[in-house]
Amino acid sequence: MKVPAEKKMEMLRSMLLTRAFEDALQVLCQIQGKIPGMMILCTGQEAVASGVCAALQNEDFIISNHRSHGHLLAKGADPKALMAEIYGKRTGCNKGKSGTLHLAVPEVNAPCTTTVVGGGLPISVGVAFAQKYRKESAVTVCLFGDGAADEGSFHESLNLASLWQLPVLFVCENNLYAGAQRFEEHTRVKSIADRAAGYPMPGVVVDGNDAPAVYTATLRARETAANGGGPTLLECRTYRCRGHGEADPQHYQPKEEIALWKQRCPILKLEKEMLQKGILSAEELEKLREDSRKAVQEAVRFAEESPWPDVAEAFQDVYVSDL
Amino acid sequence: MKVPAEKKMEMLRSMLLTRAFEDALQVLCQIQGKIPGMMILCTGQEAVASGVCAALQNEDFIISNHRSHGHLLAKGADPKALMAEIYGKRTGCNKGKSGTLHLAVPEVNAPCTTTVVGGGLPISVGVAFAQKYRKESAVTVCLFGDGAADEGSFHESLNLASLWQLPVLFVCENNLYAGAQRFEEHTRVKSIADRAAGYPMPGVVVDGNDAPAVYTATLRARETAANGGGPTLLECRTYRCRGHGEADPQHYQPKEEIALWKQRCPILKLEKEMLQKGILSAEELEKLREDSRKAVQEAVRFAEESPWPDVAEAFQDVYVSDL
Amino acid sequence: MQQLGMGQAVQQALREEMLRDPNVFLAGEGVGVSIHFNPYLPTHGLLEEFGPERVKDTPVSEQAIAGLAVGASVAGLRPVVEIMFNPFFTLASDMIVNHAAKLRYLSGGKSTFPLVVRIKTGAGFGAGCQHSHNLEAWVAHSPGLKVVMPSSPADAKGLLKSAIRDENPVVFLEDMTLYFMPGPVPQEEYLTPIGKAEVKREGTHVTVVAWSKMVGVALKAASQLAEEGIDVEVVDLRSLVPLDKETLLGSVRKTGRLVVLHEATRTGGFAGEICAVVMEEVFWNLKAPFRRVTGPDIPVPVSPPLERFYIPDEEKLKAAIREII
Amino acid sequence: MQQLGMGQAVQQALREEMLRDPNVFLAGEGVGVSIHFNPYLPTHGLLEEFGPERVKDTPVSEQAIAGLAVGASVAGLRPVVEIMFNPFFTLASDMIVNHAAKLRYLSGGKSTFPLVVRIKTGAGFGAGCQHSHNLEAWVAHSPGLKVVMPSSPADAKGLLKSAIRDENPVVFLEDMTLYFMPGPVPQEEYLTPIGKAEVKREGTHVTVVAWSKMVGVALKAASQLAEEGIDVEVVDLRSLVPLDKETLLGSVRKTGRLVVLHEATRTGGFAGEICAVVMEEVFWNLKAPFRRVTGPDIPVPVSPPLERFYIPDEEKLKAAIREII
Ligand SMILES: Cc1ncc(C[n+]2csc(CCOP(=O)(O)OP(=O)(O)O)c2C)c(N)n1
Ligand SMILES: Cc1ncc(C[n+]2csc(CCOP(=O)(O)OP(=O)(O)O)c2C)c(N)n1
Ligand SMILES: [Mg+2]
Ligand SMILES: [Mg+2]
Repeated sequence: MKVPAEKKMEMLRSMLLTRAFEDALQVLCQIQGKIPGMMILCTGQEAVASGVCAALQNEDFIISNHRSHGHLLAKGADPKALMAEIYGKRTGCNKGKSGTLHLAVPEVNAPCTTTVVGGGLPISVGVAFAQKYRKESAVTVCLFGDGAADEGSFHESLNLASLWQLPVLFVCENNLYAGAQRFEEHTRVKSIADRAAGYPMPGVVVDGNDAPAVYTATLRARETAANGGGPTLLECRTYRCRGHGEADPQHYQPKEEIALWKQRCPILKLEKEMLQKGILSAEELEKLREDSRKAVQEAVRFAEESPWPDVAEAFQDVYVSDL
Repeated sequence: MKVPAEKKMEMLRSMLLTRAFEDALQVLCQIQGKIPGMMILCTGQEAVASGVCAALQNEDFIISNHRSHGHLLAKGADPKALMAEIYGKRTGCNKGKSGTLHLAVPEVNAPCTTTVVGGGLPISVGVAFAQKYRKESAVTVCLFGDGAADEGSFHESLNLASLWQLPVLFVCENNLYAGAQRFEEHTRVKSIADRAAGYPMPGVVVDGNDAPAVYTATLRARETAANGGGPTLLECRTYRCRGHGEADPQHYQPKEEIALWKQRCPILKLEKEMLQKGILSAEELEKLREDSRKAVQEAVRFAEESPWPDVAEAFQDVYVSDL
Repeated sequence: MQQLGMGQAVQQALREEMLRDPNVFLAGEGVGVSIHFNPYLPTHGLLEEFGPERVKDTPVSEQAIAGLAVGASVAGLRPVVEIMFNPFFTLASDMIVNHAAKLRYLSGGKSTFPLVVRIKTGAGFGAGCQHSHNLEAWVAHSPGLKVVMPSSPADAKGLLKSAIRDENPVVFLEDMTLYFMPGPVPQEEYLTPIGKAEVKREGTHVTVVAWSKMVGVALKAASQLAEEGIDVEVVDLRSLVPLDKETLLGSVRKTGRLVVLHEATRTGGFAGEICAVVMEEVFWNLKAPFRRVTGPDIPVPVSPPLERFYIPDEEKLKAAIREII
Repeated sequence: MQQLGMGQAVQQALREEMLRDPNVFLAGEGVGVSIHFNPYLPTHGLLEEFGPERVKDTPVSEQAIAGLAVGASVAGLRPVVEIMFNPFFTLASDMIVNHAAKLRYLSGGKSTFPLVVRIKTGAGFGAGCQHSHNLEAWVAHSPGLKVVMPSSPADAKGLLKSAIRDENPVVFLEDMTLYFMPGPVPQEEYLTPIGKAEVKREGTHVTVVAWSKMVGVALKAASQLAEEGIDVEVVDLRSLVPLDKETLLGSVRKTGRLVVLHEATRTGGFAGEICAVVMEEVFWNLKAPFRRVTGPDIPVPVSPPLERFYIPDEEKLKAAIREII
């Protein structure tokens, strides 16, 4: 399938934005007291989020996990509101209650993000159920890691989605690590996609560092799902270039492995391809990079200048109206 | 593989005992106030328990579920202690605390039974872990239903057992129903054994109404497991001839289906084969039946004559020594 | 007035709400085709009436059932899902406690999760501790959830209808024994507000606080004690969260004495919460120490004499009341 | 005496028990190779010392981890498994509450389940409510389990060693903040019995009952109040089940006043149990209403000012004490 140039441009733009956003976070989270909590980045995995979201319609939903920055930015979330939330500021997309780990952006149909590993799977099935119930043509995408594919929730979710032929795409971002465990240390299955046979549903493996390939595979699975053909399990093979979180010294990740995968950077790959095909000029690329840097600078400024929430606000939003 | 005549005799004997035991329960549980709780029978499925247990060594463990009578009798449990427990008497194998649903018989290496669907799977992995840890040659068998294969615990257990190559046999008793749901109403997978690919481990399907076939398949899987070859998922195809429990009017089970499977009775099948092969005479068969009836009568008498527990006993056995 | 068991009352509530709002659907193990064929049970007949699109039998997968509710509710539907027996709440508890309850807060109030989880609860049917284990105290200790435990068919209907219309996740616990105890249920449409306790019986000497099946026990004990001249006030909480402190405290302010009655095991049970709240607020009115009458700290045993012993009854309650009068 | 953080103390306990008893093994997510490389953490270095047969890194599968402990323990081993953060207890709760806790009873006392489930708990690291949610009250409401929550490195070591040797399933909750607060730990072998509270500070005006990290808060408040002439007794429960009623009641009998302090959310928290027990038994000695100082009934928020507000501190405790003095 030929991927349109404007789609490639869209993917490149969102990958660049994510990379710039997280490059900033990498630095910021080192500064004592600036950003609360863990800092979990998707550096090197951007093609998954960008490829997937480029294949989606606005009305499609995504349910994300702890490694969500790329997913949400690719779906169109406002970097300012995200950054302010990561800082814990009142202007954050979740008023400082969620921080980086459970960013919810209903405006772009990412109504909730869960950091409970595997927790997104049953929820995505529920969202897809609502879509089918209302006879919509929209679909739901659940993004989760290879580690999450070992949780019981994975199994229950895929079985139910298959049974009811729900319009959901299970996108496993296999970055070869779950915490400190290498993929082959947490399961003997050669590929997460092999598990599709157990439900059954189509199981597809794609190069997760190749945004257009992810886009194409997602588009196909989306088509199937939106037309009543049921769910697909799509495994995107990629690599976690940084630690599980920024506090992780990566002592268990071979240096050569990291170096190898850095060469396979999904952004460089797409840039190169677009430059070669002549659908992107060096100047345009520089402009894109500059745009994303600017957007991130603005987001950081916004977050820095935003006020902290007042302690009374801690009591708000537990219930729809206070008890 | 040729199944020795004495093994066939052993299986026939345990199937007859189970059938007689449950035929008695079928009647007893109708009598108001005689037996507490639900009454869940395995009538028609006896070949699974008998075939599996005939292939086991005494030191092997089994972990059973809510439909456990056949499993435990085949493993050698004392029918008197079981019957008294089912009545809720002090002389029951669990002093009246468990009743029919969670019969534990450590004497025959069935240290616990759980009625939480799927609950036995992670526990069996733990038992098998202990066996491997101590470098024993024994194995653990987990018996569970087709419905249990949809629980998250199934997935987590098979993955862990495969990862660590534990000596455990996952025996799925696929009786085509999970509660009121037909097999194809609770999953689209054609065979539970297909799920083996997802871990991966060998997945085997066998005629669950053919005791020698179950025996042979179990023996093979046991051999593999005991020799460090890891777990097997063994699906025994059978049929739930009675309701989920005795209070179930089976309104959703087609009459013809029940009739058809009654003709496939595993006991009649083995009897016929043994009679034809001349390894069993009509008189011997009559004697076997008589023996099992007598054992059950004795068990019922024992249960009837046994005392109720005293209320003070309710406080015992929560902790090893009282708090 | 119609006389219904609580199962039938729940059934009516479900039927009326499904007729009213096409976004309401049911899901759970055996909510459509059940291993029982019994019109007294809550979802009997609803599959036939509303069809398989709205009455969804699920696989045995509690996490998926609860997750279905979380996802469907945030996407705009009004799921009413069933967890078959209270101990299996454990299997759904990550979805209910870490997700249904918290995701609204985590969204800064942007997302809503209007869902109901119905759970069958209560000992007394000889099934043992893996089927009988009252865990309302767990749910009540989970901010973000409402917790409803009706004591009568009429309340069950009115409260469930309110729960279905509530914008928040509600856990609705039905004691199975009540399915088979008929009571009057108004024919006309009504809602019972969540968060209002009911004084079931006025009295002056002692306040007994109870909920669910235990309200009946309290009323029985109260009328027996009346003959001895002990005048018991019985407060039915109806919901643990929100807790109607006004009614609760008002009653104890008046009587100066408190006994809390629940079936759940004692240690860590919700009676502790009631005692603490009352102690904090009305200490100076108190005339005697509190008493708790609860299930003992043991798993529910199967043997009939032991199970009977486990469930608090009017004798135990009367003894406790007499201790502090 | 050696000065250790609580993580190091736990590490010593694990090491000593593993050396003593070959049946002890560890399992959990990252107990061997961890995403942290930090000697202050509880299982650091144990994989290197005892090898992969006895220090088992598991997949992200909490049900399997807890089930592993149940099965291995009934088969004669002494598993010590870890659930990474308290909210994930939900995912293991069926195995722990319906199985580890009940299967002994269901066997009529024939089978034993000598296992330890270590759980990291406590807010204060900005990770939000899906990582921070103190659920000790759930565990304490589950008959069959023991529940230990140490407040100091020395206690953590002695209590964990006792837990590992206990024939019953023990849930052992470690507040992560304590990992980084050094305290003295005896060099020589010792066991701290489970079920004995400790009076950390004697006082005459009011009893403050606390456990885990909150004991430190209580002691700080106590020494500050001493300057105002308020003499606070601080009781560290150490274990919630068994509950050392003798020490607890003895203290309140003496002081006549009680404040319970915990980090968990208020409604349904274990403070209620303490209040109820004391109220039932020493009512006639009481001089004032009780107070509870707890986390508010909200999920733990991430934003630093909100999270700080969530965690009870000495100011809140002192205010509560002053209210009733
Ligand atoms: C239920 C649960 N268990 C454990 C954790 C701790 N944890 C956070 S991320 C993670 C690893 C997840 O690996 P994977 O799913 O492959 O995602 P990745 O981090 O590689 O993107 C773990 C164990 C958690 N958040 N939730
Ligand atoms: C976790 C859990 N959910 C629901 C139930 C109620 N229940 C008991 S048996 C059963 C059906 C199990 O079907 P299957 O595993 O196929 O076993 P079978 O009864 O056919 O032998 C259900 C839903 C339960 N006991 N445990
Ligand atoms: Mg991963
Ligand atoms: Mg079945």
